[in-house]
Amino acid sequence: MSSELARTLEALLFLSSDPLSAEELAEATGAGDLDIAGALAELQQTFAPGARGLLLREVAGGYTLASDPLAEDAARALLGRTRHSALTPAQLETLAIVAYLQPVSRPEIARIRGVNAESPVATLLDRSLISESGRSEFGAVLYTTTSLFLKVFDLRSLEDLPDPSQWDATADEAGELRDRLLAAGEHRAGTTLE
Amino acid sequence: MSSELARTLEALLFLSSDPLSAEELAEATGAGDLDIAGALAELQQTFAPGARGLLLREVAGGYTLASDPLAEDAARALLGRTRHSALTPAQLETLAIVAYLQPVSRPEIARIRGVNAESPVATLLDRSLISESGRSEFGAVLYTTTSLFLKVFDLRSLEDLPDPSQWDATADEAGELRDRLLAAGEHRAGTTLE
Amino acid sequence: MGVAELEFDLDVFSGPFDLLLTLVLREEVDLRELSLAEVVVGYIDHLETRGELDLEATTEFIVLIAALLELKSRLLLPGEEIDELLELEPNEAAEELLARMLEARRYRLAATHLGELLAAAPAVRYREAPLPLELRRADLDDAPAGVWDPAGLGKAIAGLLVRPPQLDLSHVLVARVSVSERISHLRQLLRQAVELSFDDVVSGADRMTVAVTVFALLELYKRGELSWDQAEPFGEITVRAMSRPSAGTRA
Repeated sequence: MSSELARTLEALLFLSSDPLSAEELAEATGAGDLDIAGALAELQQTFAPGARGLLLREVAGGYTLASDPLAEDAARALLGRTRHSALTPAQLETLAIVAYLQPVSRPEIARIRGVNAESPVATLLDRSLISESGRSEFGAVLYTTTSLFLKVFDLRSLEDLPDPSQWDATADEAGELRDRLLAAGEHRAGTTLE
Repeated sequence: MSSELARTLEALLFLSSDPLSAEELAEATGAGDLDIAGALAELQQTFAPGARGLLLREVAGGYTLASDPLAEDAARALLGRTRHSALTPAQLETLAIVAYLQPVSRPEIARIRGVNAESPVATLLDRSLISESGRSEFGAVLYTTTSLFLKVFDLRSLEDLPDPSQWDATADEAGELRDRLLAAGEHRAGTTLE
Repeated sequence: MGVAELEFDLDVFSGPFDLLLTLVLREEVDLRELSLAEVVVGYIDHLETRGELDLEATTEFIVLIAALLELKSRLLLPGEEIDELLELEPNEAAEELLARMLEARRYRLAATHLGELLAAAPAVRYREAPLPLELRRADLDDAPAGVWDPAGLGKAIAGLLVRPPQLDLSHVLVARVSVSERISHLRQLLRQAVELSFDDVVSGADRMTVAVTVFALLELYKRGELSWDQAEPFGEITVRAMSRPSAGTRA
């Protein structure tokens, strides 16, 4: 059973993704420096190596909770599975747009999809399937696919991307793919207006 | 001092942003169901209310760690935001429609509410309470609720939501309204306008 | 105070809003003679006196007034256009309206329930931190080759190329006059006079042309070419040119 202050600090360290300094902890709890030091010492003991699944680490800038390396294999197994689980439709659409049009900016992806592309782009970046590559003339970040992308889709090069006309006859129409995608996106945005 | 398996589970629960089911924990650790159940019971005890700064909660189809309400004031001071600032009636109504009819498109939400749903949908997406899940046959993006939705509303699963027909007008009420509307309609049909 | 208890003092009716609704539905107040603009103005006055915006009551009001407007517009349209506009029998229209009102009610109450759940949820917070870098990084060497089918990418692009079916509006609107036609008409008139009366613009025109002219007006307002004033509901609309296209750049 920990003291109330130690319990509060544990919760704060759990919630914060960045390390917290003793001053920040004092400010958030309204406790004095000495009390904070005492509660931190208490937590040092609670989270002594080997005691729990989490470790209290002192890093530049303060204290942070981290998972014990003991769990690393299990964590890889767990997260690796999600990493290679199927892409959501939004992610697949976004990835396809980057693959066929690269380099392409996020506003352009959003125009084609007719909806905001922030979340799928972030996930694809996180999964290393796309990466940033420079900026457009308007200053927007441009995205391209990565070599990991080629590997997981088993493509030798971008030339090997399938021809979309086998699923949609209109893909055969003359005109730049980019222009036609943008036109369809605007059309879509127009008809989904309420 | 916890068992090694309990420590590993604690670390996994700390790392994962989604609640983890006993099956997922078993798969990630390679441990048997019985061992997982034992380790979870151990963690239940470790994180019994009042013992620590964290709680082990069963929500959204799995187990997850959460901060103790004891730390709420300090957390608000530290993170500078309320837990989930109250949702507006329009946002709650949109969320209710998504929760019950998912997957559902924005035009469909607008049809039911009788007003444009663009702004509440954008806010709910922003707060990760709903997310995209594919497109309707007409190309409109479909939305579903997220596991954060279940967490924030303290639901184990969508099945915990009550049957919405309990809010329907009684047959008598509906019948009365229908009669009035029909009377109005017949009256109109008999009227020669201009 | 809810919308229902809101008191109105109108030409054809005075009393609370819910009674007005009941009377309209019972046809005891003729919707065609009821000024919905007055109802809206009355509601806005009420909002101003209160000095605060009750979103819930306002939403309710908007839904109700929209339903009344829809009913009234059906009533006002000449008989043969009802068939063209909505291929609905009066009883079908009533059924549809009823279904819609009941459906909206269901989710309004479900929303109230969600609000209660939210208020009752324990004051706990969940961690929203990204994974540590070493777990987040996907390693090229570790990545399994060929786990996903490239056909998925092609299908996704093909799907994005598809234009959704154009809504068939032919049964709704028989285009006797186009917005662009009305736009040039308005522009032409505004070249001759800085200020126009809307009545003059549409004098002698049929109902559809009047409606399309309003769209043209909105379009030109959006483009910043004109503005208008209307001192009171149903009062005269004065249309004013904002910037005349200069003779040099646009003939």
